[in-house]
Amino acid sequence: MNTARKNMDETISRKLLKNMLLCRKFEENVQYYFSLGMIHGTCHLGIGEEATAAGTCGALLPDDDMFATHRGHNAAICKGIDINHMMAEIFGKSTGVCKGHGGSMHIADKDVGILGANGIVGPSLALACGAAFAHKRRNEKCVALAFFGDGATNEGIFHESMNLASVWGLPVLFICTNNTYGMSTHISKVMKDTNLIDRAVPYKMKSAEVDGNDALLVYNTVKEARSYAIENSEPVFIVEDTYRISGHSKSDANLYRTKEEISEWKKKDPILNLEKQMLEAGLCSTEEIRQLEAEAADTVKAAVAYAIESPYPKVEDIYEDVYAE
Amino acid sequence: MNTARKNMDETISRKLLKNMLLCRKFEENVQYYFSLGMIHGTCHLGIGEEATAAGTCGALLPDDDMFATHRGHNAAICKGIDINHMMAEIFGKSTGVCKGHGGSMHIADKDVGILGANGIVGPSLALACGAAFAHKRRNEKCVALAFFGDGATNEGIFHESMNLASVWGLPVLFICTNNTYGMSTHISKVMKDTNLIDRAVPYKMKSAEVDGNDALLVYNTVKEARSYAIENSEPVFIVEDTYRISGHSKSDANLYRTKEEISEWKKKDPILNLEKQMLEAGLCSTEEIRQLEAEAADTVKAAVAYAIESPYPKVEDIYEDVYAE
Amino acid sequence: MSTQNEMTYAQAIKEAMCEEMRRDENVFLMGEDIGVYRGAFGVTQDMYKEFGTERVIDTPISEAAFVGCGIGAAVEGMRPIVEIMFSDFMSVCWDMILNQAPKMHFMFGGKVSVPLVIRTASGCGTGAAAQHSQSLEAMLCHIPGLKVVVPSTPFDAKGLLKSAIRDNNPVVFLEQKLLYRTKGMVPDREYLIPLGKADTKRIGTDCTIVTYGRMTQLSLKAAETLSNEGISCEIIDLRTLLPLDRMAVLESVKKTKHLLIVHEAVKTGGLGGEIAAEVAESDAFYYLDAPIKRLAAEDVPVPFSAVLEKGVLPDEEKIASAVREVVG
Amino acid sequence: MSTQNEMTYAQAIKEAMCEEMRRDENVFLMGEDIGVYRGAFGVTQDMYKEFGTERVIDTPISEAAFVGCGIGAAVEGMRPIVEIMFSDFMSVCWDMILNQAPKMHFMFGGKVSVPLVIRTASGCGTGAAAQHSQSLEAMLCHIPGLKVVVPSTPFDAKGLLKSAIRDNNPVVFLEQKLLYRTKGMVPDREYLIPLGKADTKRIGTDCTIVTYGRMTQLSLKAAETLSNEGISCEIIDLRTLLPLDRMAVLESVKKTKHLLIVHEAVKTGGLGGEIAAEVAESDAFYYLDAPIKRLAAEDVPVPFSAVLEKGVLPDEEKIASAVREVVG
Ligand SMILES: Cc1ncc(C[n+]2csc(CCOP(=O)(O)OP(=O)(O)O)c2C)c(N)n1
Ligand SMILES: Cc1ncc(C[n+]2csc(CCOP(=O)(O)OP(=O)(O)O)c2C)c(N)n1
Ligand SMILES: [Mg+2]
Ligand SMILES: [Mg+2]
Repeated sequence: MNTARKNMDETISRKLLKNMLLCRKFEENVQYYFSLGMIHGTCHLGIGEEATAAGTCGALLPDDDMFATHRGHNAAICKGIDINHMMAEIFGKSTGVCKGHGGSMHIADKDVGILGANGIVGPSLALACGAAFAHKRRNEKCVALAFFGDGATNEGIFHESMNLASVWGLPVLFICTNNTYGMSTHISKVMKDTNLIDRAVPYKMKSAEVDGNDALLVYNTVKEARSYAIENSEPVFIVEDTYRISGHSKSDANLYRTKEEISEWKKKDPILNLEKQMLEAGLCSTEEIRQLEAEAADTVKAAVAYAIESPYPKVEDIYEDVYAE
Repeated sequence: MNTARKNMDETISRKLLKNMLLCRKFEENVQYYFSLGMIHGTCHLGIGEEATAAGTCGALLPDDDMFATHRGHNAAICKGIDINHMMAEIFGKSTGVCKGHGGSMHIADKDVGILGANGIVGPSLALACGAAFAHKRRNEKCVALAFFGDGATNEGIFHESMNLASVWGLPVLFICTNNTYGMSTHISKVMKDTNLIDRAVPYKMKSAEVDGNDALLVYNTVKEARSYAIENSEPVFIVEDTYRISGHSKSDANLYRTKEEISEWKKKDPILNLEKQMLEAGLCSTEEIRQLEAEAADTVKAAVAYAIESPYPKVEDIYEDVYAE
Repeated sequence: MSTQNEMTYAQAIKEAMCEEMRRDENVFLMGEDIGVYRGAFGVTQDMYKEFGTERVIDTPISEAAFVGCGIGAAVEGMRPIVEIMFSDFMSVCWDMILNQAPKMHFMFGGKVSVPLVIRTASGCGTGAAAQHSQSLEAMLCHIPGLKVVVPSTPFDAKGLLKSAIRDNNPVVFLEQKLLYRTKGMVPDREYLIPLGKADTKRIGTDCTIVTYGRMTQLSLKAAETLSNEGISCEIIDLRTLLPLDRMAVLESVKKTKHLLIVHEAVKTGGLGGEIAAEVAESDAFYYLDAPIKRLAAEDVPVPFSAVLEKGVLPDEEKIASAVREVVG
Repeated sequence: MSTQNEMTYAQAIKEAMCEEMRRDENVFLMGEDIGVYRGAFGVTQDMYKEFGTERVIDTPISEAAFVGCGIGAAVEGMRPIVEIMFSDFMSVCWDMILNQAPKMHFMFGGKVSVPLVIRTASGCGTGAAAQHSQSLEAMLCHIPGLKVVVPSTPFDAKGLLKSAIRDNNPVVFLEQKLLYRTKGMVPDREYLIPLGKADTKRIGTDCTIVTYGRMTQLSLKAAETLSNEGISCEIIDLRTLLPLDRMAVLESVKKTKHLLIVHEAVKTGGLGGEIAAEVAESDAFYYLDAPIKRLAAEDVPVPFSAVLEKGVLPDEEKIASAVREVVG
């Protein structure tokens, strides 16, 4: 771990930082426009969890498939989605990546290996097994990756998918974003053994647990797991420990946790974390960081403008995408 | 284990033997009348697995609840069902325990704590959680017990129920009848870690594995587990290793296993096993055993006669039991 | 003299639960984030304070296990109310709803009963897209052994839920998301509304509108508009969808000779078919002066974008024009 | 000149799969005990010998995972055929069938498609009782994005399954247990039957019977009996239930002026309602000389006892008397 920091790669760390800044700005804007009533529906923000997305997706190649959760903005951004079209989607516009059909909870773009965020807790694991199955069958050197939360590990589909991937030797990366809450429910209320990594035991699956607020560490862990999965044609289970600073969704009044807990975690902000590491390693200056922040803000501003200017989809076209040709 | 044998209790071992003989005779008769076309549908026999039913249910008290699987005849018999009415059920008669509505796969009798065999692989675990929840809430000193097979441990509901019972501290006995096959599929084809007991690890659940062809051993293990579950208000997971001599069901052509494998296991017949133990311990004579066998045969013969003589249910009454009052 | 209180649909549901929990200690509540979080729609606010976390129980995200647990507890004599956060998530515990709860009483020859209520939030209009907006009642109504209830007002919600809790069968109670914040008068005194009885929410002579849930409210508004045009609508709010109050529908149709069915679920395979068939099969058929009409959501997954979502759903205006078409 | 072979419904299904697997290496088969066991109904006999266990794959008993795996593989360009042993077990993977497979193409703006076939054995009459005998097609037909097929002959089974495998959408292919061993002629040459087209299995003038699956065969027999009585039945075999071939139904009804709908699923909430509604909503309504009639299973869980099971199901005689009632 410390070696990872010592040998900090400038290109990588810069990429991770850029992506995290983009995530943060993106979600802050979504939150803002949501509060103005300009965004419809609900949305699940991952503020505070950016390192899990940036580190994890940063270690993937374009041909790798990624399946995200309801809290999937960050993962999509870090897997390389066009953020103009993603913002347009969240605004419900016809230029959205999903033509306005999906919204915040269903961001997908097959062209960059984003096979969809999911409104249902759990299925991402099974879907990733299938994508990995196809890769394996075609001898493609890539993986399928499934994000899911700590809460999701209590669903039956978690167990079935872990078992299937292990017994069939599917190159899947199972990434558990452990923010210790499923909505308001703390992990200790819903499992006796909160050591999530134990959940890989019955499947004899390789596993690892990392500080999910350390983007580089996440990156290195996932990169290694990716190689392992491809070389051995085997799944890997990774627990990334992090914290959700934002509320669960719009219905969250934060009644289940203390302000202190939130501020404690704010101190461990993954963006500040990486910035500090980069500064210490002399990989960038405070000025450069301000510069990167400004760029991220500009990019997102442009995306918002694009989204706002885009037209709404037309009801007359609604039947076009119900069935494929 | 050896102590169990040394201190063999005469009453207990006699009860277990009687029950196993009853099971065997019962199922042989079902098989026979099925082959004559006098029994409709399909049925799943547990010939060779009698010790798991006798030992397990033998350790329960009348107020304990038992949830069985598709292969549930033996469990029902050993939990104390009236075999006349059970046989009548299998013959589809109005005098059947379920009035002919359920048949072989849905034997139930609440009066003796049999809360139903299940045609679906898996749900017994969750239903047992609920019954145990009720017992716990009412401070009743009893358990709920769920039978399920090795194959069933791959279903999501296995995981969800194990988790729920462990985190809520429900006095459930989870009994995995491990006959190493789910229909034709050997356990090694469907899980990487065939050591089923490992499946209790992520739930920090107390567990045990026993020779499921040794009725007394099963009995003692379950008895101890029962006390533990009640005293600690905790579930216990028990793997009972055994073998299904009979085919899976009528559609089974036994193409997936060798005759040799079957004969190897026939040598470990749980009934012969216990008889030998009892003879060695001087708890009974060969004559007495013949006597018990004859009694079992007579009892089953009477049940068949009762079933055959009983009238069929009437279609006109079919709506009576769709809804409860 | 009995007094009335104004309260929301959500409050009425909560009151029903609280009253029944006070009355019968076998009643308890299980579901995801129903304690301190108050449930995703705030329905169970503060209930854990009165009844404790032993009777208002936050569950793991394991719908199949906790619904199954509810069934097992019901079989053992308790009266669980299980909340499934969104009705779309019935999909992950469908076996419990299709194969377990509703079949036990019958399969086991009447000896076992399953007094279980499954409460769940149904319907669209909240911009939650295809996996959080469905109206799945038609699937439930195809399951003998189950009862299915959809209230359209706070008054109905309270009276129906109390009956559902006392019923000895599994009841799926579909709450209408967009009605949670709507208000209505609810009596102080205890009352029950029997399951299986429709309610005529408006008496009229020219066209029968058979509907339920939120669409009842929209139909009532449309009926006002239409009455200014001289068209008098009778509105039958089914309230219980299974068992269906066939007679209420047939009698109204015989009177008005015209039938519009309105629901929020997609049209194909929806409950509208069942209702139309009941009429087309009966002697009410001879009274019909025009073809029956169904107004329902377009046959597409619920789209996210507000314009699309609104576009695929029935609304007041579409109801009014559908009536005009039927009577025209 | 093309020749014909006599084969069973099960063999025809197998042939369809084998031909498509030879033609397209992306096609593969997954399910429980479909290899050496041959499947619970013997359909996949010996397929693993030709295609190997890499393409005829025995799965763990984890329907949700392997159906989900099929969806994921389909999204990645393969064409999985997934077998669910009994259609009742769709309940344990219902989320995949309701919320995942059919919604992805739409939710993701058309960029992703799911060329997946789910084959499953449906229907009763085998004495397998309430959890192994259901006909659940109506639930599936309420899911936009899905296609639903039920063949009634070996010829149809083969041609429809081949089309289903080539279709770029999720298709649920409901095989009729009691037809597996029935025989029919199947051409040697390759052929496809388009999804979405009904087939008139018998031409007649007095009464239209709209049906599908096994009930088509019983209806044909009933029609013979009735023709001796001078009643001429037209039999529309829907073949594809979603999308429904509305026009075929309406045209026939306009001609015969009488409609009987027959299905094996329980009546309430069944597809009969949808068909009746389509007619009662259309101009065919004006042609009807009598109320529509639905003949379906009684609204009870499928009972075990042979007398009860037979008693609750439609049969040849019940179909004949239902027709007499409609035309009488
Ligand atoms: C099957 C299902 N059950 C419940 C929900 C409602 N729900 C959405 S997110 C969520 C919490 C998920 O917790 P976790 O998996 O830890 O992910 P996190 O939200 O913390 O990122 C719940 C209960 C759902 N979407 N799907
Ligand atoms: C959900 C579900 N999937 C599949 C089946 C079909 N089926 C019935 S028994 C069985 C094998 C079960 O194996 P196991 O759990 O080991 O029990 P055993 O039959 O060996 O006693 C299968 C696949 C079913 N009944 N339910
Ligand atoms: Mg979480
Ligand atoms: Mg087994």
